Amino acid sequence: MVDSSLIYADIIGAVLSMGGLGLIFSILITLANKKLHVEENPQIEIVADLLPGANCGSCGYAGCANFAENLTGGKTQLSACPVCGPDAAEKIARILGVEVESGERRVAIVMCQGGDGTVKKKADYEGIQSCIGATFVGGGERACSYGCMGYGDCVTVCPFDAIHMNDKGIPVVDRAKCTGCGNCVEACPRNVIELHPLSHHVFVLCRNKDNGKNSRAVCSAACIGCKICEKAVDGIGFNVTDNLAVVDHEKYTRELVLPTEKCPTKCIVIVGKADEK
Amino acid sequence: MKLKTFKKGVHPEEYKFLSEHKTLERLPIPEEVFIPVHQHIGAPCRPLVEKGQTVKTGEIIGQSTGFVSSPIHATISGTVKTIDNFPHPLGINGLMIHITGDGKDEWIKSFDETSNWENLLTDEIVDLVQKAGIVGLGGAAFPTHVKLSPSKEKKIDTFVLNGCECEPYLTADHRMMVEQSEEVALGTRILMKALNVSRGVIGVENNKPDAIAAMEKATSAFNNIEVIPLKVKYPQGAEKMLIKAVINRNVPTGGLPLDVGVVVNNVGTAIAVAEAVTKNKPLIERVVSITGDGIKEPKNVIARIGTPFQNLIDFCGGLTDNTVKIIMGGPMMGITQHTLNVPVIKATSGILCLTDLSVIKHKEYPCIQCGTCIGACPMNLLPTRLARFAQVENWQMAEDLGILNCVECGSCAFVCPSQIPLVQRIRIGKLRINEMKRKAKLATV
Amino acid sequence: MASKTSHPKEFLKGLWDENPVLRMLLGLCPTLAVTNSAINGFSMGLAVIFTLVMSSAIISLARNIIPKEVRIPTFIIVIATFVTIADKMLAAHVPDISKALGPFVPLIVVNCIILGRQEAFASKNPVGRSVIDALGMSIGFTITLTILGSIRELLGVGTIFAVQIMPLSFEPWMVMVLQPGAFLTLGLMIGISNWLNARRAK
Amino acid sequence: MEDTKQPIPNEEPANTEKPKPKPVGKEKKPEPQYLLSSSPHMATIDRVPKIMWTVIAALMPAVVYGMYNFGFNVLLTVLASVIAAVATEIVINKMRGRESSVADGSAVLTGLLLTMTLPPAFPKAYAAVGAVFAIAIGKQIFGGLGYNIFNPALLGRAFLQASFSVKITTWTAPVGIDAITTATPLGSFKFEKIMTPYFDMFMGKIGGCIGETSALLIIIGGVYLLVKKYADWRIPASYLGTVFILGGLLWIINPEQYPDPVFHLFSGGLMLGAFFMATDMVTSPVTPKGTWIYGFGMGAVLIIIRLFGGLPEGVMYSILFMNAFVPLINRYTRPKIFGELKK
Amino acid sequence: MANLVIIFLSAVIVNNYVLVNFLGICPFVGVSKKIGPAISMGMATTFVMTLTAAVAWLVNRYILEGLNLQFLQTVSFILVIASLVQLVEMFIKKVSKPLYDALGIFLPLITTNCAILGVALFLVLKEYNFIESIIFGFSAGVGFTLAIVIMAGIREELELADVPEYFKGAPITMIVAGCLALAFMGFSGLI
Repeated sequence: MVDSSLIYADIIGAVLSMGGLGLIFSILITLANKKLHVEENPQIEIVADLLPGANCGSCGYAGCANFAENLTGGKTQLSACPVCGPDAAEKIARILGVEVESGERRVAIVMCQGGDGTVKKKADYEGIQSCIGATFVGGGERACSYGCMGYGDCVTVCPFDAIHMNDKGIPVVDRAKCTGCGNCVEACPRNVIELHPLSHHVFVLCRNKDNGKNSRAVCSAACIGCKICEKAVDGIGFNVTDNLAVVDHEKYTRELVLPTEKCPTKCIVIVGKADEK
Repeated sequence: MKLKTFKKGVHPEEYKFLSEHKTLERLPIPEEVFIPVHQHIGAPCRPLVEKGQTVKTGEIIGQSTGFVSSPIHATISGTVKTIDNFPHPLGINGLMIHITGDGKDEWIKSFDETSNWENLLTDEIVDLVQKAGIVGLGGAAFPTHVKLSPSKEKKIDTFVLNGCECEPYLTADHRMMVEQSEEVALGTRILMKALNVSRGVIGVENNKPDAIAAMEKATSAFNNIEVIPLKVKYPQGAEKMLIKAVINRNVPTGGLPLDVGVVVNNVGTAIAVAEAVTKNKPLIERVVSITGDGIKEPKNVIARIGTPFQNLIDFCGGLTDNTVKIIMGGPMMGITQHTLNVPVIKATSGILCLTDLSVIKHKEYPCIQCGTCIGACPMNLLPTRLARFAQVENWQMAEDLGILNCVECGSCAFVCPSQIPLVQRIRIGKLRINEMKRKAKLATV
Repeated sequence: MASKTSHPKEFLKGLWDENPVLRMLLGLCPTLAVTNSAINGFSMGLAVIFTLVMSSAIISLARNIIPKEVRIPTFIIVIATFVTIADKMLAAHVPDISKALGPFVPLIVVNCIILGRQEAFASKNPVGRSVIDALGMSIGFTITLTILGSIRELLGVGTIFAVQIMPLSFEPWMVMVLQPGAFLTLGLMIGISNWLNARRAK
Repeated sequence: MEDTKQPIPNEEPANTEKPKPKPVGKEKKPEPQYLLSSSPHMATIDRVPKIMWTVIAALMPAVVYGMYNFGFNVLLTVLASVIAAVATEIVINKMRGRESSVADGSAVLTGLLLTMTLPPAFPKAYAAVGAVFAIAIGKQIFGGLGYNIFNPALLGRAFLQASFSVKITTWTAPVGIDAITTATPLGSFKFEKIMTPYFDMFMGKIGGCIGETSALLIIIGGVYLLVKKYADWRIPASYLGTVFILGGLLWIINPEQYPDPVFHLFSGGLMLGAFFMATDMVTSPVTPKGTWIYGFGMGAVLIIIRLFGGLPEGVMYSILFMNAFVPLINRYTRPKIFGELKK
Repeated sequence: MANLVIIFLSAVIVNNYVLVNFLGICPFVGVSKKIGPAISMGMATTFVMTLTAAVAWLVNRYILEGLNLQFLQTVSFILVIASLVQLVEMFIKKVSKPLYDALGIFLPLITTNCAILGVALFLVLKEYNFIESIIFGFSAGVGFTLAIVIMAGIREELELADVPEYFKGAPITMIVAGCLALAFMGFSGLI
């Protein structure tokens, strides 16, 4: 071992050299930080943290972080994100200093009941098992040219696992899980899926605009345009146009049971009444 | 001499022997016709008739609603029974004018030969073509008058007549060239005049020697029209490939034949043009090849537009029991039908009936990167990659690799040893990308 | 130590849920480099335990006096100091192992586990919690490295901690103690841990 | 191509109907249901299993010669490896809940190719270990046939080489030659500067791996594949061409130190590698330009390893090395789209 | 000259920084998802490595060896590197926004990364002179770039593959790296 004075010299040298190095660089960095500083909005990160983070893309941006950037930049509205819960929306709004637009939660509704055994099968289909793929090939196996094709594109696109095929090959929405992001609406090539506020309960689950004879020929659950529902409610809230009954959710306020029972093909259905309570 | 052709492509078994020697036969006037208002590329027609109205053969019953559109005519005389949705061969259902015939086939007027077509002005010819409702009869059904009205900046110097008929099985164009070579030559000359070009080229694949001979004979008097035999290869009938094959010009990506000074038309179109200009006769009938191993007697028939497929099939002795697939068009690009109630439309070049013996059973294997599809793609694309990127929904990469240039000729899926539905996947990709582009455009406006 | 019992989760998370190697994919360089035998992996782990616990304690103590702008350089210097101490200690007491670990002991300085814990935990939490967190993380790291080292040593040499396990007739798979063996074994371990995790979640 | 008409069992319910001509509109009888599918409606007869089994058939002359050359023992090695490969494939298919993919022949091919690169006296158990590695890590972990990046058989071989480097370089002499162990022509050149007669190398009366000794039989099998278009001719052409030219250049510079290019071509596993390993469809580039780059790269790496490296042979490493570049090659050699204008 | 070529080849292929020396694994796994960022990362790393090699050599020779303080290598190197990189980052951010977007955002990732410190420690271990040190730093960066770009190419390809769910991401990356390491073993003994 070396004698103690050398050790002290070592220690002093170490302290001095390290201290010197540290001092020089910290001065340099402090200077540089002042001179070269580029302003960035710290809000972006905070907002991105509050967003759902599902990156579903229904806001129209490339994921939540990108949306946050545009939101903070004032290029878009918070309402563009249909997934955001009220808590997060409020927090973000407070950060950004804008008002929250309160809207009722909307969920997806599949406007077709023409599953296997209900709708006629017109042909065999061979190829990619997706609705969009089948649109190129005569619309797949089901004879109805308006209704669900049953290959489940809506199921695959749902980022929240809120839509599933039932045993008849018709997608069913889990109203508790659905956030109303609208991905399934986009994905459906037949536009069978619609977004509706939770307060809407009565739906005509059919899209067939053919006349009664033709719609009956392809599907036993089709709206045949018989106008019984229209008469049952005295024309308030139910309208038959283009051989298809349409509910006017604004006007229709009567007891729900009436038209649903009268409909000869049972295509007027109460949806989600039970699970709301 | 080495025959001209384009690069890559495939050569499927032809099966033309089934009907190539069957002379054209005229189908009896059908009892009823279903005339779709939308048979062409562009805007659909607006019906001009009402339910219960009587019409005569050749009467305009649907008016075009835009420049890229084409009128439709009654193809039999009788009464309009209804205007409603019926099964359409191109899609699922479509609006059609349903006419029940009176059996008389009364024409709206007599059509005299106007022998002095050479005195007509260009615009007058184009006008006659438009009024006659002529569209490309090769299969794409692009309104012909649009092709004949190029913008002034485009200098057109060559007219190419498409006599390739590269699709297997189909023989309609072949029979027309053999039996109606004079009309084809006349139509070619009219079209050349309409376009004001001095050079005409007729491309015919080498597997139709009788057609080549007939066309050479019919055009021998005109030394500005040349018949070029081509090596048999699919898809030589695609415009871009044909232009490459006959005059060795490359149509730019996303461009049209006009961009290289060329207009291409099909032989059937030429005949229709000849009849429209010289006899003032609208397009109410076309030649259809009814072929395939599922039909008892394959034939080439002249059928009125709107005739249900069932009538044509019956005329050819009906289907065999094991027929499983009905295709409108050829086996490479044709569209399968789920019913025989669909009508013949202007684009129906053939009805192909296949039995379970000739329908391939698809068993999809994983892609083994063999690159065969790349060796087959006439557009020099990478089909396997395009399909895969479309499958994993990586639209950006798919577009970067040129998915929108795909002509959907089916060469890739034809050669694929893994039997991957490449064309269908690419179509989905194209559809989605175009949708997104449209949306992006709307968003920026 | 009183806080340890009050926060057992803080300690346990490092062993599995936030295992630095298998789940957070941190500190992969030493993980791969030194696990050609069980003892090397274990020693590396010990060095990391020492460094992480000590620096977490110091940084947690000083967390309120370090300016935000220079926190990373400060962290690094603190860490580097302890790493140097650990390095010299290893060299003094177990020179063979120190040689085998080579420059990977000084490289602990830039091990993301350590800096990551300072940034994410120690600079925001009181000393007790920080130390427990550091212990959990570094022990998780040590266990993983020891297992990885054992697997590679077993197949590559036939021993674990230099104790012959495989029958002598077993011809060792040399590749396991070479570089490819490190990558492959770690890849399979992460994959299997993913699988176990998914099963546990069910 | 008339085989497109070959009878294929059909399960379509359409046959049960009698599609008799009937007037339009009458709906009483159920209508026949036709098949809807996307175009094209024709296809060639080549299928993946057919390609795989053809490659196996093309390998057979070399395999049989290996047995003749090195004795019956070789057959057992082949069996051990093939059975291990197939068993691994089955087990992994089961584990992933996938349909069994044994019938496509790719596992058999991998097992077979692996054995062909092993020395005749290589222990069977280790051959099986190599086969398990080849299938599990070389292929299935990437998702199975078509997705692997590296040639599975060669990866298995590389694993064995790294693990049992002594056993894998112990060569036994062909049957009928009076010696127990021997060296490969490459080995004897590299370490002892002894040349082996060309005729022996061409016919295969030399030491070496089971399947690599007879250049003649490999060329026969390889040319068959090229003719059937199951292998891209550009790959062996560019690979062998690069080796010949680079080897030749170095030979011209210093004939004392470097062997002549013909020796390069017929020695070692080059022929086997060029015709059967490098041409593996899955792990070679798909673009024509890419295959040239790929072949050139392999040739260059091979010459570097053979002449400057520590190992006598580098075919395996040259192919594996270039396999890693294939995604990049594919990406940067996209052919120009028809009508695409020059930028 | 031949000496420098050997240093280069050795660092790039034979003793590849990532695949043989296990340095810079974290960015190798983290930034190899796409080719574009991988190339940027490689270039940024090469830049920083070359710079580090030069500075570390100077610090080692004139401060540490001069004062006989070699035991402070680790501390001083990391201090120097961290500060340097931060300066460079600030500089790039100010001077060129595109360059910052392409390279600059990777710089903080690189700082606290064993790849850089590894270069400094290695060049002291191997007793390179100044020029050799710079070449070594540069070649190590090239080797890193080679490995990460190959890996990015493969991983982009694997995006399309049917990799078992539990092996997606890091596990398959490790396994591919293992295969790459196997392939690179062919070069052993080259130098």
